Amino acid sequence: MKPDLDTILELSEMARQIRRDLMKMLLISKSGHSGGPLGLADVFTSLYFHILKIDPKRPAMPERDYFFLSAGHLCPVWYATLARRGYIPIDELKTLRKINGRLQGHPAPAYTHGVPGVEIASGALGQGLSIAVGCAIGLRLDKKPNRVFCLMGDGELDEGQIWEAAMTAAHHRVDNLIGIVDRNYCQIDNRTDKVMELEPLPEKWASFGWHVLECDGNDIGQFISTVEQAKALRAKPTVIIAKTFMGKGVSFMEDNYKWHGNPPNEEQAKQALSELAPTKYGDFVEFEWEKAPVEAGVRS
Amino acid sequence: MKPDLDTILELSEMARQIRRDLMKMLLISKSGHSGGPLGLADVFTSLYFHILKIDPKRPAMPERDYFFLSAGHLCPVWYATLARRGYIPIDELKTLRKINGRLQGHPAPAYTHGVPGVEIASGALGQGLSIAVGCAIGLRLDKKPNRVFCLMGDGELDEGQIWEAAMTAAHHRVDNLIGIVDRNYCQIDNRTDKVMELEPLPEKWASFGWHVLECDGNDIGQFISTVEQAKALRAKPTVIIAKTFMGKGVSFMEDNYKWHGNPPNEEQAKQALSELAPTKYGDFVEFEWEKAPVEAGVRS
Amino acid sequence: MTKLHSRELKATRLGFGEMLVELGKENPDVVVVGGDVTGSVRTDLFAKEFPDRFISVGVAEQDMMCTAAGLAVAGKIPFASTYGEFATGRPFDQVRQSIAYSRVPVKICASHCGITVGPDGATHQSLEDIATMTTLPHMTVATPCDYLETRKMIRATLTWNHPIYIRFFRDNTPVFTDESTPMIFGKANTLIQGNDVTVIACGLQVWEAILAEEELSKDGISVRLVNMHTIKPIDRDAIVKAAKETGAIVTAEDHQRHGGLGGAVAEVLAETLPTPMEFVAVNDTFGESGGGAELMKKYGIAKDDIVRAVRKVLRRKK
Amino acid sequence: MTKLHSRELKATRLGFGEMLVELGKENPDVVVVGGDVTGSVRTDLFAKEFPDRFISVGVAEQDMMCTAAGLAVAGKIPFASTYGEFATGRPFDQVRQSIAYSRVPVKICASHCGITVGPDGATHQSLEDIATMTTLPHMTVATPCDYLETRKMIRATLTWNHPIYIRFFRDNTPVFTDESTPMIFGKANTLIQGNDVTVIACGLQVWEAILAEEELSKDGISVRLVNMHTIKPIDRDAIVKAAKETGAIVTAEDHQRHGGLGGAVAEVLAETLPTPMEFVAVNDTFGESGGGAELMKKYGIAKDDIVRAVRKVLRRKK
Ligand SMILES: Cc1ncc(C[n+]2csc(CCOP(=O)(O)OP(=O)(O)O)c2C)c(N)n1
Ligand SMILES: Cc1ncc(C[n+]2csc(CCOP(=O)(O)OP(=O)(O)O)c2C)c(N)n1
Ligand SMILES: [Mg+2]
Ligand SMILES: [Mg+2]
Repeated sequence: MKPDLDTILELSEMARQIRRDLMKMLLISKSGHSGGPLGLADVFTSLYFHILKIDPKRPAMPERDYFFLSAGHLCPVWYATLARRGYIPIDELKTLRKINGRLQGHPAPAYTHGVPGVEIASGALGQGLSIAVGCAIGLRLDKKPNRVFCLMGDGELDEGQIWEAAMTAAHHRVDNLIGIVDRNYCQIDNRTDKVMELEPLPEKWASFGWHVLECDGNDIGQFISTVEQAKALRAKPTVIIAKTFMGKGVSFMEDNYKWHGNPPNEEQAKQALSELAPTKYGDFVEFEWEKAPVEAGVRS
Repeated sequence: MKPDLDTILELSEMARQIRRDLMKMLLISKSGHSGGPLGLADVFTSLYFHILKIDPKRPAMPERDYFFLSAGHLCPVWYATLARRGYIPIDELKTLRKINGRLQGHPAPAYTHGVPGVEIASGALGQGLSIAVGCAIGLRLDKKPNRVFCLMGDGELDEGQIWEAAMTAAHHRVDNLIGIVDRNYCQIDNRTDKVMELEPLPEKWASFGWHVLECDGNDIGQFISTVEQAKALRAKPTVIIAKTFMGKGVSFMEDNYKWHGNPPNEEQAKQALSELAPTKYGDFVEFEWEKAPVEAGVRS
Repeated sequence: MTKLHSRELKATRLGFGEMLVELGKENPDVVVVGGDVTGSVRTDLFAKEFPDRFISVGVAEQDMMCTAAGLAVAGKIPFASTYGEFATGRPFDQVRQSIAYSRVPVKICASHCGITVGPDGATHQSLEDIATMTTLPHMTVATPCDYLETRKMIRATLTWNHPIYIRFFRDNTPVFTDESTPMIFGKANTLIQGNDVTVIACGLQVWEAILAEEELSKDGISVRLVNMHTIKPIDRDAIVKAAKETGAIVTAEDHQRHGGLGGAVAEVLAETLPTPMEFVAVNDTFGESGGGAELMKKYGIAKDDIVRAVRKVLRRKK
Repeated sequence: MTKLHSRELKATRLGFGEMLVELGKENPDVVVVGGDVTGSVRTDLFAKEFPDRFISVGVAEQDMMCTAAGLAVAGKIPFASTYGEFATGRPFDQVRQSIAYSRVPVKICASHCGITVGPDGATHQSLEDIATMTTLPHMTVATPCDYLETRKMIRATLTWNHPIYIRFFRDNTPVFTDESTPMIFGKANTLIQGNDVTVIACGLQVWEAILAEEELSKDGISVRLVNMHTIKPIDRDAIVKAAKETGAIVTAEDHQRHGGLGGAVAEVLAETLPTPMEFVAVNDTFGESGGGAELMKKYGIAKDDIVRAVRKVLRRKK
């Protein structure tokens, strides 16, 4: 059930635009995470432009799929996606991490001081899966068909609360829930096997009572078809271990944990944008240095 | 490397005495846990009278093995064992949970208001394994040969912190540590599979990077030889899943989760003691109703 | 004042458990998250009546708080209940982020609070929970003085659309309020009028204060008694009025001295009307095993301690 | 008073990281437990120098605190370090039971405290940690005012055989104390003498208070400035003396209003010498993303707020 090539190409272009947006947002904010968000552009594009049942005009639509970002620091890619999908003005991306803005450094819901599409705050790692499980149980109690998605970082799996939630989900046979692990093998201090070995990761999830699927999280077609597969599984919750590259799309950031938490400086942003070809969607801002160089003599 | 029959018989008698002590302590205190402690009398006897390298006269002996009771509510069996082993006066068992006493409802170390042999407080579940891992790493840094043991409840494994510690131990290849899980399939509210399913439990530990051994925790010979086996394992920490029966030795308490947290009343204690034959060690207290009935006519 | 005698002994936690069942019958969205201490906190009653709406998360308090938050996101009305320390300390960051900061109206209901939980000892004696919960923005913090007030509070949570922490107790204790005693969050109840000194108490110390007033009144000391059932938002007006009219304040609580009810009152007075105060509270120490009543005495939060504190503050009063 | 100018900008967290390396060289038992924020809290310096004595536990703060406690049981001298909320809130129950109650002298050292951590926003702005840690018996709670004081504090922990929490900050901030300024836990430093009013500040608000004093002195207001670097045990004598001699108190801190430094001072005064106070603190609200300096202003804990508070309390002073 891989989507057709046109769809994939269309989504890829959007993912590239989101990557461009990320570089610009982070250059403006001078603070925030580059690596994880770049790595997840394909996953977010797939979710928000293809998989999730949502309506940007009615973020609280009762029939919506619920999406929880447990690893809140990844929010720049969420904001860019929400903007591109119409939840918030594209122009607002300029306000990332700025005072009096809504694009908090870690996401907050609209009914506090955050943005529509965010159901609850995150940032302190490890809490999202429990929330997703609670939400999924609540929906099931009401016999609602909505699905719940929860995205976690791999480093985040060091938090014991994730495993508490994993047990709870399996115990209650929560099968309207799909967990996604951003398996980029990187966290802040180093690669995950240096900071805290997670392998054998599929076995961990399986022994905690989950269906386990693996896929390339930077391959939109594969990711989408894996989610389709997950939707068909019953009786247990399902986790998709989505292998991504931190910093995907920007050569000097790729697979490098040192880009976990830093924004590019101007030079780096230029380099990054030169590697991410412009798209039909257009950027949300044009910097001075992007303006076409005025050719000599044309000046009137 | 099963101990010889004489040793096992000797230890069994001590375990029975400890069970008798438990019933009397709890009858006096009118508060405290019967089920788990009864189930663990064989494990504690094996540890303190055969396995652990300790000296009751020098509880802080530098060469000692370190024992941590993560599930602090099980402490009545620890107190009875410490008393029988000479750490504290046997008579002190009367003071369980009494004000101004040292036998706190959940264990505290001697340097606060608790008893010798207790290295650190427990009671809030889930913390002990992390402590044991820290201790084991500390000992290894000093190139000391001491071993570290940590006893956990099975219900306690619901706490995510246990899995944080499990990961940390495996990551650091802590192989001077032996974890013991009291697998009695009971916790407070119900049997473990009703409150929170733990199976497949061996697979959980294995996937978290541990050697896994299983044994009958109410069979002293088997438990001791399993610990011997564990001691020989290298490169990873080892967990022993010791299957016990809650309330072991007292028919009406056996395998019944309702005895997790209650003391026997007088009638129940009488029944229990009638099922646990007196031993050569003698009880720490004789109740009025135990005194031999005065035969008619003998009264002078 | 004739009302303030003890009609019977009944546990606050029972008031919680029973009211939960009533609310469960009235509103199908009420759900309860349990952490393997169901019988103790009396959510067993709800679990029995509504097994499908009782969600067991095992011994996992972090998961408990966030599961409750998730249930609220899905439109449910979640109550999360365990012992005081495990409802507030163990999952502090979860309560902070997923409930308080997110403004998710989870009802955190904790039993076995205070030193009176007794024989379980210090690890189970929640003496810091008022401090930790009141420091969180958006949280309401309340503690009932008896079984009946507990019932009213639990009912009131249903329409209180804020994160809330309710702190109650294990033991059977005097029931001395009646059906007509008001219980409005944030509005202190003056139980006894008086002019010489005001005792501001909460939880089980309200009853101790009633006993203290009885004794002091025999010496002609006119004690005002305020039941400060809501510690956050605290009733500033009642505090300032009491300070103005009686000129001396004693606070009484089953909690650490720092950051609890006494601290909250001291903060209000310091910036409005500095007034001599004495604090009846656990004096920066952990508890120990023992009987609830004997611990109250040993740790200085019983009737006699209130009497002593009143006499002391009166000597300081200008 | 000439000393109190800013000689350079340097981060308190750097003082921590550098001193850890010094201590590590002096004492082979010093070990550090890290939770995947090593570069931020500057334990990277120690980790580089002593890789074997740096123990990574991953992103697992509960495990971190208990691992540190276990290391102490084995005779090591453990420092556990992460961000403020994750060092105090996330593992509150672990700090309570395995460190405070057990009296295990773990040194909990947190960076990125307060609202000044800035752009990360509310989830990362630890504004409740003074309240939560001071309510715990046996804990020492201290917060340095600059890079140099941090160094002294960290060194002093080595012989301080109690559980201790030290709270420091992300930003580069003025260094204005010097090598000779004393730092003894529990002993407040009076940085400026004065008679009209006392500002009791801690952490980064000490510098804000220095700026405030400069401004106020121009109006002939004689401000005493006390650096209350240790909030627990608090220097009661310094507080009472200040109240007696200046008759009005302003407290200033990068923390919630309830349960922090202000609360501790209010509690002392209420039972000794009731005195008008004003609280410069975050007013029971979560923070948001923004620059450290602009957030200090927006949330009312900057120089101007101290100036305003001083003027206000002087009007209230009799
Ligand atoms: C409870 C908690 N502890 C620590 C942090 C600091 N922190 C933010 S992101 C992160 C690393 C997470 O790694 P991963 O989930 O793999 O994210 P990635 O680096 O891949 O973006 C850490 C430790 C936090 N946000 N929350
Ligand atoms: C953090 C924490 N949460 C809850 C409790 C209450 N509690 C004490 S024992 C127990 C059940 C533990 O089950 P298990 O470890 O299997 O012990 P057993 O019932 O077999 O003795 C619970 C929930 C606690 N002590 N600590
Ligand atoms: Mg990662
Ligand atoms: Mg069990």
